[in-house]
Amino acid sequence: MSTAVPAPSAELAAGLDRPLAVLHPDGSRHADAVLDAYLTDVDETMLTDFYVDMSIARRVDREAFTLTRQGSLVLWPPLLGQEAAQIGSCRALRDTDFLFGSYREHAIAVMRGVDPAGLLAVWQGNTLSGWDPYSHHLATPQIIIGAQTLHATGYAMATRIDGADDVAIAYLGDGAISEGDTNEAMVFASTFSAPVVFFCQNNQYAISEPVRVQSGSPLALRPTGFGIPALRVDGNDVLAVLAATRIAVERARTGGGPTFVEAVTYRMGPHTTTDDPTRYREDEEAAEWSAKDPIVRLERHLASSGVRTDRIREEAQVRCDQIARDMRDAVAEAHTPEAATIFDHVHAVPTQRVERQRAEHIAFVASVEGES
Amino acid sequence: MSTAVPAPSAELAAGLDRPLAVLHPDGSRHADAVLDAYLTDVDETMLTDFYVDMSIARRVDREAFTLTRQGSLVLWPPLLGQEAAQIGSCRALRDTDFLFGSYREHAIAVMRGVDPAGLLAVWQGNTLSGWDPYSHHLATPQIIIGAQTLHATGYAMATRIDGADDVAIAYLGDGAISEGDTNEAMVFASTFSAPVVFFCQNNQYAISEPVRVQSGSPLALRPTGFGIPALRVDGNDVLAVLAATRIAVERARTGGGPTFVEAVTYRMGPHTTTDDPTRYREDEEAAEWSAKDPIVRLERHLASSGVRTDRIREEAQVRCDQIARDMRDAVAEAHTPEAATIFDHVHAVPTQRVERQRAEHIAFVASVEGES
Amino acid sequence: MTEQLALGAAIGRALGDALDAEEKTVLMGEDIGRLGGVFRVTDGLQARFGKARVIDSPLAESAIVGTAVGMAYRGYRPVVEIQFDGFVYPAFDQIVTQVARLRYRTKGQVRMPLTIRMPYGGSIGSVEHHSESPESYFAHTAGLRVVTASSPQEAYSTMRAAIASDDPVMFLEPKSKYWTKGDVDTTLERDLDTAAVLTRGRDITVAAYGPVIRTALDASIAASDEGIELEVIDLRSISPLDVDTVVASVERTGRLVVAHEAPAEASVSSELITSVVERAFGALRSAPERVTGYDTPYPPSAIEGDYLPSLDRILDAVDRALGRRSSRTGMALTGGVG
Amino acid sequence: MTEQLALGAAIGRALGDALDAEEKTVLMGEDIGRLGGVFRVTDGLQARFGKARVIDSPLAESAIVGTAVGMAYRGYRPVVEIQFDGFVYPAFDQIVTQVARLRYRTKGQVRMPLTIRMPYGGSIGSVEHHSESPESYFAHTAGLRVVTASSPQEAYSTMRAAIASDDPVMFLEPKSKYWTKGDVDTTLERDLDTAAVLTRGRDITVAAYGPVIRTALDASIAASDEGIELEVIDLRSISPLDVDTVVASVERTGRLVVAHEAPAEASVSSELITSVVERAFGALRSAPERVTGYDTPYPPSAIEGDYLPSLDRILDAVDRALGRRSSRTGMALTGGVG
Ligand SMILES: Cc1ncc(C[n+]2csc(CCOP(=O)(O)OP(=O)(O)O)c2C)c(N)n1
Ligand SMILES: Cc1ncc(C[n+]2csc(CCOP(=O)(O)OP(=O)(O)O)c2C)c(N)n1
Ligand SMILES: [Mg+2]
Ligand SMILES: [Mg+2]
Repeated sequence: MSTAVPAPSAELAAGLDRPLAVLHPDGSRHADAVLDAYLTDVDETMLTDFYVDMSIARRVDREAFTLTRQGSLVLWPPLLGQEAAQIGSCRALRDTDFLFGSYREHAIAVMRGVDPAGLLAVWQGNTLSGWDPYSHHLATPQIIIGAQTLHATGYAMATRIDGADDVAIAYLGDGAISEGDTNEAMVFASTFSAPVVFFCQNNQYAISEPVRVQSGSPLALRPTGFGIPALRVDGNDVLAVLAATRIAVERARTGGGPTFVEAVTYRMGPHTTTDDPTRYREDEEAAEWSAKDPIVRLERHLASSGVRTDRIREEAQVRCDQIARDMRDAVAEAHTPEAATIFDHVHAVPTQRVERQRAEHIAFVASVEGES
Repeated sequence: MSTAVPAPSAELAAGLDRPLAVLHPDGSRHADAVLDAYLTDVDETMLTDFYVDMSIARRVDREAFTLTRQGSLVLWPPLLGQEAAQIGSCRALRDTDFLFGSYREHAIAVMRGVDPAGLLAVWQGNTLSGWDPYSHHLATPQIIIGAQTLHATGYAMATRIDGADDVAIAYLGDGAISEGDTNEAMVFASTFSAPVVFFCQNNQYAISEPVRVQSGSPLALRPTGFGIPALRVDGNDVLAVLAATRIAVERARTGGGPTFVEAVTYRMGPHTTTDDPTRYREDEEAAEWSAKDPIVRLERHLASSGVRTDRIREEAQVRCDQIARDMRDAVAEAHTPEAATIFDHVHAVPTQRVERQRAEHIAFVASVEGES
Repeated sequence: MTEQLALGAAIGRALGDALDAEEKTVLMGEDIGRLGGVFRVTDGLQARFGKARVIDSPLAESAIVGTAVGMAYRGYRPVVEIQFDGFVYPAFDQIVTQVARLRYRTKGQVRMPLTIRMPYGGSIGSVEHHSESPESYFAHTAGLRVVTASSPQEAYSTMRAAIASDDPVMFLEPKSKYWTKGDVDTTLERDLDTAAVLTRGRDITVAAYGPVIRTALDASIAASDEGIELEVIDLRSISPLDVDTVVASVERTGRLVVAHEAPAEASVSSELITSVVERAFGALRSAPERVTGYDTPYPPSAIEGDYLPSLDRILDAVDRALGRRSSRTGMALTGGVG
Repeated sequence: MTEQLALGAAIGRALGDALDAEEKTVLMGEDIGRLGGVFRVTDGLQARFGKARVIDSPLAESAIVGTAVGMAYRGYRPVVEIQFDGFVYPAFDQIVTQVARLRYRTKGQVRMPLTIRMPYGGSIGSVEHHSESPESYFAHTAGLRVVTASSPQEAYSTMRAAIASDDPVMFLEPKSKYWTKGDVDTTLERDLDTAAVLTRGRDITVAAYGPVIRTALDASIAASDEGIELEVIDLRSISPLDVDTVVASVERTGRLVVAHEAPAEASVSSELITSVVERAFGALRSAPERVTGYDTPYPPSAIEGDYLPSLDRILDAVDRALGRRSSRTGMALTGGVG
C-alpha cells in the first residue's frame, strides 16, 4: 500500500486533536489561546445567568419528558446533556440574528422567549409550529435532517444582498453531517461567503448510530474541505461554546463568511421518549459522560470562585418550578385544534379545490353529528 | 475579524498548492517524489501507446463533432483537451475494474472496446445506452450530475462484501463536486472504506460557470474533509494522471479505501455542440491552455527522448482514419429503432398495463398507415 | 409452517428468510442493525447475518438508494429501508432517474432487483413527516412496482415476492398495522400484480389498500347491517393496478368507491377511477367516489382522524354512490373530493 | 405596449420586468448569469441587474431551492431556475417538505413567494433527462401551484402572476415552444387559477396545456374538415385545475379528451377525468379519453414522436370518444390507455 498519499492533517481547524476547552470537568478554569480573547467580559453575573439558563433548560426538558410519560405529549426529544452547547451558542448572538434549529433545541426556544404553550404544542400533536418565527427570530423546528442548513445559508445570502449585518445560524446534529443538503449548504455558504454559522452539536449519536458511522474523522474536519474554517470545542463547557460561537459570529458579521463550530457533547437521554438506548450503548459510556455534566461543571466553577452556589441554586429552583408549573398549565389548557383548520393556510390565496373540500368536510362532520 | 480561526491548510493532499506533474508543457520530464515510484515501467512502447490512444481519442471526438454539425448526431459533448486525463486514468485499471462515467468519457469507452456504433448511438438519439456495461466493465453514460459517484461507491462496497479485489472508479466533473450525491458518496466511501476512486476531471467549467463558482479552494481539498486522501495532478500530463490513478487504485485494491484524484485540465471546446463559449470566456484563456495541450506535450517528450515521432504520428493517423471511417459508416448504417421498442424492458416481467399500451400503439400505427 | 405473527414481525421474518435463501441479499438503512430499526422490524437480523449483510448506513437517503443501485450493478439484491415515508424525498432523484430506469436505459442488461421498504401512513399520532403516503409519486414513475400489504400473511408473502423480483419494488409498510397479528404461512407465495377480493358483495365495489383495508372491512360489516353489500377489494399492488379485477367487480356492482390515505389530487385513486371509467363506463351506474386524505399537507396528528379515511367517511361515500342520503345531500357544492 | 416576442423571450421580459418592479425579486440558477441560461431566457439580466440579484449558483439543485427558501424567510421573492425538467428531482425534498409546506406549517407566518422555473417537455430531439414532464408530481403535492403557458402572451402574463403570487409556483416552460412568436401585451394580467376556452365547439371537449395546445388546435382544424367541432381548453393552471370550466364545457359536449406529454398513470389527466366524472357524470355521453405519454420512461428521442401526443393520436381519441371508427375498433383489448 502506498504511503505517498497524505492523510488528512489535524492542522486545519482549531481543536481537531482535542476539543478546545476553558472549563474542565472539575470546574477549574484554564487558559486557551484561541478562546480567551472572547471571554474577557465573563463575570460572576454572566456565569450565574448561564447557570440559571442551563438549569431552566434542564428542568424544561425533564418536565416535558414527564409529561410525555404521562401521555400529555406524543413525543419528546430530550436535550439532557446539551444545555451548555445550546445556551452558550445562543447567548453569542444578537436578537436580530436568525436561528434555524433542528428539533432538539428547546433551550434555544426558551432563551428566545417562546412560551411553554408554544414550546409544547408541536409535541402535543396540536400544531406543526409552536411560535411565530419572526417574533423570536427563530425558525420553526425542522424535522427533515439537514434541510435547515440550506435555509440558514439562503437567509444569510439574503442578508448580504440587503447589506445588513445580521447573521444566520444553523443548528445541526452529528447525523446531519452526512446529508447532501448539509454539504450543499457548505458549498453555497463558501461560494457566496454567506454570514452563516454552522453549529453542530455532536452528541455522539444519530438515534442508535454512533458518530463513527457518519465519519471516521472529527466532524470539524468536514467543513475545511469546503474552505470553511472550523472550531472544535468541548460542548459541555459553556464558556468554550460561547467563545467559539462569538468568533464564528464575528467573522460572519464582519464579512468573513461562514464558520463551522463542532460542540462535542453527549445525548445523556434517549433519542426520543420512544427510544431505548440500552439496545445500543453501554451504561459505562453514559456514566463517563455524566462526570462531564455541563451544569455540575459550571456549579463547581462558581463554587471554586467563591460564589455562594446554594443561593444561585435556590434562585434557579424558583424559576424552574415556575416554568414547570407554566408547562403543566399550558398542557392542561391546550386544546385540540378545530378539525377544519386542516384546510387553513394551504395557499396564500385559497383555491376552490381546497375550499370545496373544507365545505364537504364541514357538511360531513355535521351529518355525522346529526346522526349520533 | 478574528484571526484565531485557522484557514484550511494545504498539507492535506498532495499537489494542493501546485498540481503534481512529471511532464512539463515543453515535453521535459521531471522527477516527482510521489508519482515516480508508479512510473518505473514507463518505456517507449507505453509512451507510444499513450500517444496513439490520445490521438484516437481526439480524432473520435473531432469526427463526432463534425457528424453533429452535419446533423447526424443530436448532440455531442467534446472531450478535446481531456485526452490525457481520460487515457491516463483508464490505463491504470484492470479490465475487471468497473468504471462509472459521466457523459464526456468517450476516450474511456473507446479504450474499453466499445465500438463506434455503440459510442454514437446515444448521441444519435437512437438509444439510451450504447453498450452492454458488463461486456466492457463500463457503466452506461450518466447524465444526472453526480449520480454515478454513488453507484461506483455502492459497487465498491459490494466488492468488499464479495471479498473480491476489484475496484470501482467514478468519473466526475468540477461541477459535480457541488451536488449532494457526490458528497454523500464520499461519506459512504469513507465510512465503509470502499475500494473506489473518485476521479475528477477539473476542466475549469461547468457549462458556463468557472470552477470558482463551485469552490474557492482546489477541488482536491474537498475529500480531505471526509477523511479521504487526495492527489491533485496536472491533468494534461498523461504520466502524472497514470501514476496518481495507480496510487489510488492500489490503495483501493489493498484495503486502503477511497482516494480522490483531481486532474487539472481544460475543456478546450464548447460544453456541447449547442454551446457558445465565447459568451463566457476569453480567447486568451483558451490560447493559454492550448500551450499545455496534452498530446503535443507527449509528442514533444517522445521527440526529446529521441523517438521518431513522425513514424508514430503516421501509425496513429492510420488508426485514426480507420476509426473515423468506422464512425461514419456506423452513423450511415444506424437506423431508428422500432417505435414499439418504447415498450420494451420497462419491467423484468412485463405488466399488463404497459403491454396494453403497446398493443394500442401498434393498432394505432397500423390504422394511421392504413389511412395513408 | 403457520404461525401467529404481528405484521411488522412478519416482515422481519420475510427479510430473514430472504437473507437465508440468497446470499446476494443485503439489507441497508439507518438504525436497522443494532437497534433493529425504529419499529424493530429488522430486530436480530444483524446479529444473525453480520454487519456485512445488515448494514447501518450513514444518515443520507440518496446515498442509501444510490449505493444500493451500485450493489445491484454488481449482482446484489439490496433491500434498503427508508426510516419513515416522509424521509424518502431526498432519495427521489436516485429512485426516479436511476432505480426506475436502469433496466430500460440498458435494454435489460442491468437488472435492478432492489426493494425499497418504508413504513407509511398515519394514525400513529406522531409529528410532521412521520405519517405520509407518498405512493402516488411512485405510481406515476414508470419502471417501479409499488406494493403494500394489509395483513401479516400478505406482508410476508409480498415481501418475499418483492425481494425475489428482478424489478425495483417500493414496499410501503402500513406502520399503523405493524402490531396487528395474524396467521402467517411462510410457504404461501404471491405475485406482485394482482388484487384480492376480500368480501363478495352485490351493491358496490370498495377498492383500497394497506391500512385502509381494515376500515373498509369494518364499513362492509356496518353496511351489511343496513342490508348493503360491499365488495371490498384489497388492491395490494398499487402500481400496476389490477384494473381487471376492479372492472370485473364494477361490472357486477355498477358502483365504485376508492379509498386511500394519500391526498386525492393526481393520485392512485384518480388513476383507478379513470382506468375503470375508460374500461367500464357502460357498467357504471353512478359516479365513482373517492375517500382520501385531503389536498392539504398532513395536518397535526391531533386532528389526523379528520383527515384520514374513516369508517364514517367510507360509509358516506357509499351512500353517495348509491344515491342515498349523504352528507352532501343539499349542499351547495355538489360532487366529489375534487 | 404590444410587441412580437418568442415565448422564451417573453419569459425573459417578464423576469426583467419583475426585477424592475420589486427589488426583493432575485433570480438564481445554473448558468443563468453570464450565459443567460442554456436557452438564453435570462439573457442580459445579470448585466442589467447585477450579480447580487441574478445569481449563477453552484451545481446543486437542492441547494438552489433550499437557499431560496431561506431568502424567502428573509422577505425575498426568489425566482429560481432548474436547468431542465429532468434535473428537478434532486430538489424534490426541499420542494415537497419545505417549499410546499412552510406556509401551512407556520399558519401563514412564513410566506413562500417562490417561483421555480424549468423548461419542460419533449420534441427537442435531445438525450435522456432533457424532455420530461414532471408536473404530476407537483400536482400531487399540496401547497404548490403548478402552471404552464402555451403562447408568448400567456407566458409573459403568467410569469408575472407567478412571481407576484405569495404562493410557491412551479412554472413549467414549454421548451419546444421557446422560439414560437406571438404578440405580447405587457399590461395584460392574468390569474393562476383559470383555464381558457380557446375554440368553441359543440361535439367534444379537448383539454390540454403547454406544448400540446398547438397540437390540440391543429386537431381542431383537422376535425372541422370532417364536420366535427372541438372545444379546445387550455388548462393553463395544472394545479389547481379549473374543473368548473371543463365541466361547463362537458355539460355542453358530453365528451372529453385530455392530453398531455407526461405518462398517464396517476397523472394530471387521471385527476381531471376523475374530477369531471365526479361532477358531471350525468353529462358524459362516453368514456373520457386520455392521450398522453405512455407509462414507460421517456424513450430515445429518435422515437419520441411515437411517444408524445400527436395530431393523429388526438384525432383517434376524439373518434373513440365519439364512437367513430378508431384504431382500437376491433381490438381484442378494449379501453383506454390504462
Ligand atoms: C431526512 C431524514 N432522514 C431520517 C430522519 C429520521 N431521524 C430523525 S432524528 C435522526 C437522527 C439524527 O441524528 P443527529 O443529526 O445526530 O441529531 P440528534 O438527534 O442527535 O440531535 C434520524 C435518522 C429524519 N428526521 N430526516
Ligand atoms: C443534476 C443535474 N443538474 C444539471 C444538469 C445540467 N448540466 C449538464 S452538464 C452540466 C455541467 C457539468 O459540469 P462538470 O461537472 O464540470 O462536467 P463537464 O461538463 O465539465 O464535463 C450541467 C449543469 C445535469 N445534467 N444534471
Ligand atoms: Mg446526534
Ligand atoms: Mg467541468
